[in-house]
Amino acid sequence: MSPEERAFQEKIDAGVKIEPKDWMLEGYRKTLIRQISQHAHSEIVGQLPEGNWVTRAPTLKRKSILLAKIQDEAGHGLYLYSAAETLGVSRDQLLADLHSGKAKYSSIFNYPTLSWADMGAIGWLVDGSAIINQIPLCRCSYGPYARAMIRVCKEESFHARQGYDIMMALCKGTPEQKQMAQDALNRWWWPSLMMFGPSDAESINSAQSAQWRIKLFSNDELRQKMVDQTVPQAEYLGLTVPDPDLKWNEETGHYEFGEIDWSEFQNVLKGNGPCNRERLRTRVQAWEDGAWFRDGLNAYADKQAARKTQVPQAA
Amino acid sequence: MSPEERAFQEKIDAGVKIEPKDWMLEGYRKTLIRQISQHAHSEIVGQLPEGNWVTRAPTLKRKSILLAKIQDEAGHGLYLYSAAETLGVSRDQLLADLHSGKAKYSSIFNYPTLSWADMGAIGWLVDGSAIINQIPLCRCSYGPYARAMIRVCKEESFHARQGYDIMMALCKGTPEQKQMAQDALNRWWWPSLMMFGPSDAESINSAQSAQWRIKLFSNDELRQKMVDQTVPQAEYLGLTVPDPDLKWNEETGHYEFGEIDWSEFQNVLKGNGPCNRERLRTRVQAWEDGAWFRDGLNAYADKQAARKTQVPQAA
Amino acid sequence: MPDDKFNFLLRMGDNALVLSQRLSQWCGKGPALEEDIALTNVALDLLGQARLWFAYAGELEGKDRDEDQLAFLRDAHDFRNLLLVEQPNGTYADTLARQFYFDSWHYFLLQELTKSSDARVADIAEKSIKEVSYHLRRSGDLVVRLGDGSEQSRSMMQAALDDLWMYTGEMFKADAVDEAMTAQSIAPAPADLHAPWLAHVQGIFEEATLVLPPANAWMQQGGRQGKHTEHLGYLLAEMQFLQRAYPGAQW
Amino acid sequence: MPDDKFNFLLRMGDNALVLSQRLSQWCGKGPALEEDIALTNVALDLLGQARLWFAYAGELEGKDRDEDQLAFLRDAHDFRNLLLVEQPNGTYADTLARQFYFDSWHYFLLQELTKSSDARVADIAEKSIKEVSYHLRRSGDLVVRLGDGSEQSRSMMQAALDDLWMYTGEMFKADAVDEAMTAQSIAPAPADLHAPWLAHVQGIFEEATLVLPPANAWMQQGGRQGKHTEHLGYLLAEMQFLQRAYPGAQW
Repeated sequence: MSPEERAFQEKIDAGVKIEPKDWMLEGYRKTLIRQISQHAHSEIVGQLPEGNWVTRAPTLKRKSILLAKIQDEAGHGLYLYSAAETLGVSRDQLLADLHSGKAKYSSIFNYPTLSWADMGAIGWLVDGSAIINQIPLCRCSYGPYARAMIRVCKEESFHARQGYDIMMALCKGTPEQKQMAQDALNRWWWPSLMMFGPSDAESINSAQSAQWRIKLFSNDELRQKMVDQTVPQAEYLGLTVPDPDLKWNEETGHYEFGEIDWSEFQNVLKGNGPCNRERLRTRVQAWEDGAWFRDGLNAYADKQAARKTQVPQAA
Repeated sequence: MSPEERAFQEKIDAGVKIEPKDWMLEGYRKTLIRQISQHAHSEIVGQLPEGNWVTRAPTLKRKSILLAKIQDEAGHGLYLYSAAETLGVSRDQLLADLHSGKAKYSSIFNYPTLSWADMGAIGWLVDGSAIINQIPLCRCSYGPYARAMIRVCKEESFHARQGYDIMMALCKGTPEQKQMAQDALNRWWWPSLMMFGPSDAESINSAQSAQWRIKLFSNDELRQKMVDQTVPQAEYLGLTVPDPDLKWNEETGHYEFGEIDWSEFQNVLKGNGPCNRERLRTRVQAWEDGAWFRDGLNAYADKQAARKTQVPQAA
Repeated sequence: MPDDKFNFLLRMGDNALVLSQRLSQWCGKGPALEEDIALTNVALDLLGQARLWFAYAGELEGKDRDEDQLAFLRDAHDFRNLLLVEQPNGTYADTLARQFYFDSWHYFLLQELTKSSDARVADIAEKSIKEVSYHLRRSGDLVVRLGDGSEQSRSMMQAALDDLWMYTGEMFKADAVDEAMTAQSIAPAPADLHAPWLAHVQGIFEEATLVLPPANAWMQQGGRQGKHTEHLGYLLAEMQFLQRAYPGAQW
Repeated sequence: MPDDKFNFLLRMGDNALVLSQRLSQWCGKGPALEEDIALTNVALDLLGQARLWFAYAGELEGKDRDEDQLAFLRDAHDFRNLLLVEQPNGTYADTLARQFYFDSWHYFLLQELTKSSDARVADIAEKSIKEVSYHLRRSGDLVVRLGDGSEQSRSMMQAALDDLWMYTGEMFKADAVDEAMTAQSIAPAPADLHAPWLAHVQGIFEEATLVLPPANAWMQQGGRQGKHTEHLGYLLAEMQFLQRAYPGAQW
C-alpha cells in the first residue's frame, strides 16, 4: 500500500468524507461512478412506469401527488448525475452508456404497471426498499454522494407514505379495489425483495465496497429489514403477502421468508423482463427525438457568446 | 361542330352510352376525370371521419356494421378509380393530385365527428344526400361511370338506412342520447344541404354537363328533394331541424327552407374547415408511410418476373 | 369445471376482439387501398368470431352477460388474450408480423377445434376456419413478398418479426385451464400446435429469405392469465368509453 | 345568470385541466432532464389552478359536484376549453408553441381577473398569476432560443407556431357568457386582451427572428361552446377511465 493509499483508507476509516478534489483510488472512483450513475439512471427510467398512470389517475388530487412524485424523481436524477460528474465523467457520457445498454438501471422498473394499485405498491414497496437501501448511504464515504442521498431520502419517505396511502384507500374501498391492491402486492412483492441484490454469499464486490464505506450493510441485512417492516403493514391493510413460507420467528425477532427465485432476477437483468426492451427504447427515442432541441439551445448559446464578443467591436 | 363531335352528341342525346374506346370530346373526358376522381377521393377521405369512431363504437354489432360500411367506401373508391382509369389517367396520378391539394374531395368530410351520433347523422344525412346526387348518375352517358354508380348506390342505400337506425336508437334512448342525436343533426344539417353545391344560378359548368348527360338534375332540384325526404324523417325521430324558416308549402308540395350560408361553404372549400388540414395530412402521411410497402411488393413482382424468364435457362 | 370452459371461451373471444380492435385502428390509413379493404375484412371476420365466442361464454356462465357486457365491461385483468394481439400497430410491417404469427397459430388451433367434443365449439371453429384460412394465406403471402422484396421491405419485415417473436411462446404453454380442456377433448394441448405452427412459419421465412429468430429465445407470457402489457389498458379505455360513460344505455 | 358564471369558471378550469393532461403525457419523455422537470412543474401548476376553478364552479352550481365529478364525469360536449389546449403534443416544438400562445393569453387574462368584481375569482387569479408569469417567461424564452438557434430548431419552431396559429383567434371572441361576465366586471372583454397578447407575441417572434403568421388568417373556434376537435374525446376516454369503470369508488 502506497502512503497515499494508506492515508485514503485511514480517512475513510476515521469517517472523514472524501471530496472530489481529494486523492482517491481508481477502483473507488470507478465503483462510485457505476453505483451513482446506476442510481441516477434508475430515477430517470423509473419515471416511465409511473408516467404510465399519471394520465389515468383516478382523482385530481392523486394525479397531482403522482405528478409531483415523478418530478421529484427527475430531480433526484439531476442531483445524482451531478454527484457522478464530480468524479470526472459527463452526464452525456453516462446517458450514452445507459442508451447503449452498457450501464444498468434498477431491474424493478422492467415490470409493467398494470393498474392504479401499482402506483400504491411502487410507493410502498419499491420506494420503501429504496429508502432502506439508501439511508445508510447518507453516511457513505464520498461527500457529494452522501449529501445527494440526504436530499433524496427526505423526499423518498414522502413517496413511500403516499404509496401506502393509496393502498389504504383501495383496501378500504370496494371489493374490486381491494382485489386490485392484493394483485399489485402479488406482483411487486418478490421483485421488491430482489431489489437488494443477491445474497451476500453471491455478491462479489461487497467486501471491497464495505471497506470503502460505500456499502454499509449487507444485502441480506437490508432485505430482512424490509420484510420486517413491511409484513405488519400488509397485515394492517388486510392483504396477504404472497409467500406461503413467511412466518414470524419469536426467537430471532425477525420474519422468516421463502426462497427468492434468483433465476427470475438474473433473467430480468439479462434483458428478459416484461418491459426491458420497451423502457430502454422509450428513453432512447426521447433522447433522439430531443436532439434538435438540445442542438438548438446550444446553437443559440454559441451565437449569444459570439455576439457578446462582437459587441465592443460594433460599439 | 365536326362530324365526330356531332356523332358524339347524337349518341348522348339518343341515350347510347359512351365507352372508353369511343371517340370523345376532350372537355367531356376532362370533366369526367375531375368529377369521378373527386368522387373517388371523397370515398377515401370519407373513411376518416367514420374511422374516428370505429374503435369507440358502443356495441359489437354497431362496430361490425360501421367497419363493413368503411370497407364498402374503400371498395367504392376502388370502382371509381377504375372508372377514371378508363379515361386514360392512372390512380397514382389521381392520388398525387389529391395529396398536392390540386384535386378536391367532398367538403362534408372536413367537419369533425364529435360523438357517436355523428355516425348516425352521416349515414342518414350525408349518405342520404349522396344517394340523391348519385342515383341519376346511374343513367349518365359514360358507361363505366354509370355502371360504377349502380354498384355504389346499392350499398349506399344500406348505409343510409343503418345511419337512420342509429339515430332511431338514440332517439328512443336516454335524454342524453337524444340530445346527442339532436346535436349531431344541428351540426350536419346545413353542411349536408351544401353537398349539392351552389345554387344553379351560381354554377358555371352545369349547362355543359347537362348537355353531356353527366349531370341530370340541377343542384337546387336535388337539394329540394333531400329536404322533402328528410324533414318528415326528422319529425318521426322527434328531432328539430335547425332551420327556423323551414315550413311546408301546401301549394308547391315542397318544404321551404332558409338561406344557406354560402360563405361557410366557400370558406371550407378554400381549406378553412375544421378538419381540412388534418384530413389531407392523414392521407398524405398514410401514403408516405406506405411507400416502402408498395415498393417492396413491386420489387418482389419484378424479381418474380425476372425469375420466370430465367427458368428455362436454369433447366 | 364450467369455469375452465368459460375461461377458454373468453381466451378465444378476447384474442379475436383485441386483434380486431387493433386492425380497425388502421381504417383509412393503410399503405394501399387494397390493403385498407383486406385489413378491414380481417378485422370484420375476427369481430364476428369474437361475438360467437362471447355469446357462448355468456350463455355458459349463466349470469346474463351478453357479448357487449363481456367486451365492454371487463377491465384489463379480466381479459384473457395473448400478449401478441394487444401489441401496438407500429409500422405496417409490425402489423403484418403480428398477424402472420397469430394467423399461423389460429389456423392450426381452429383446425383442431373443429374436432372438439363440444359441439358448439366445433361449430364456431368450423365457421371461423374458412375465414382464417384466407387470413393465413394472405399474411403468409405478404411476408414472402415483402421479405423477398426490396432491401427496405426485407429489413423492416425481419425487424418486425424479430421484435414480436418473444410473444409467440405463450401460445404453446398450457395452464390448468388448458389441461382441463385437453382432458375433456374440448381443445388440443397447446404444445401440440407448436410443431405445425413452426413448420408453417419456417416455410414462410425460407420462402421470404428471412432469418428465423432463435428457438431458445426468452418468451414473454401472462396475457392468458390476465397479466398483460401496459398497452391493453389504453386500448380498453378507448374501446369501452361509451358503455362506461352511459351505463345501461341501449345503442 | 349564475349559469354564465358557472360556464366561465368551467372554461377557466377546463383550459388548465386539459393542458395539464397534455403536458403530463410527456412524463419521462422530454428532450432533456431539465425540461422534464420544468414541464411537469407547469403541468402541476395548471392542475392546481384547475382544482381551484372547479371547486368554485361546483359550489356555485350547488349540485354537490366536486372537482372530480367535474373533471371525470363530463363528456366532451360539456367541456369548455379552447381548441388550442386539446391539440396533440406532436413534437416538442409543437408542445412549446401551444404553451407559448396559451401562456401569453393566460397571463394577460389572469392579470385582469385579479381585478375581478368577484372576490373569489380575483383570489384564484392572484394565486395563479405568480405561477403563470413563470410559465410566460419560460415559454417565451424557449421560443426565442429555438427560433434563433440552429437551422432545424428554427424551422421546427416556425412550423409549429404556424400550425397552431389558427387556434389563437378563439381566445379573443366573445359570446353571451363573456358579455355577461364583462357586464358584471367579473372578467375582461376577450377582445381587450388581443392587443397586449399580440404585442407580447410579436415581440417574442421578433427576438426569435421568426415570422408572425398573417393577421387575417382564418381562425377556428368552438371549444368554448363545447364544439371540439376530434382529439378531445380520446384524451377524456383515457383520463376518465377509472372513474367511469368504477363508479362511486373512493380513491
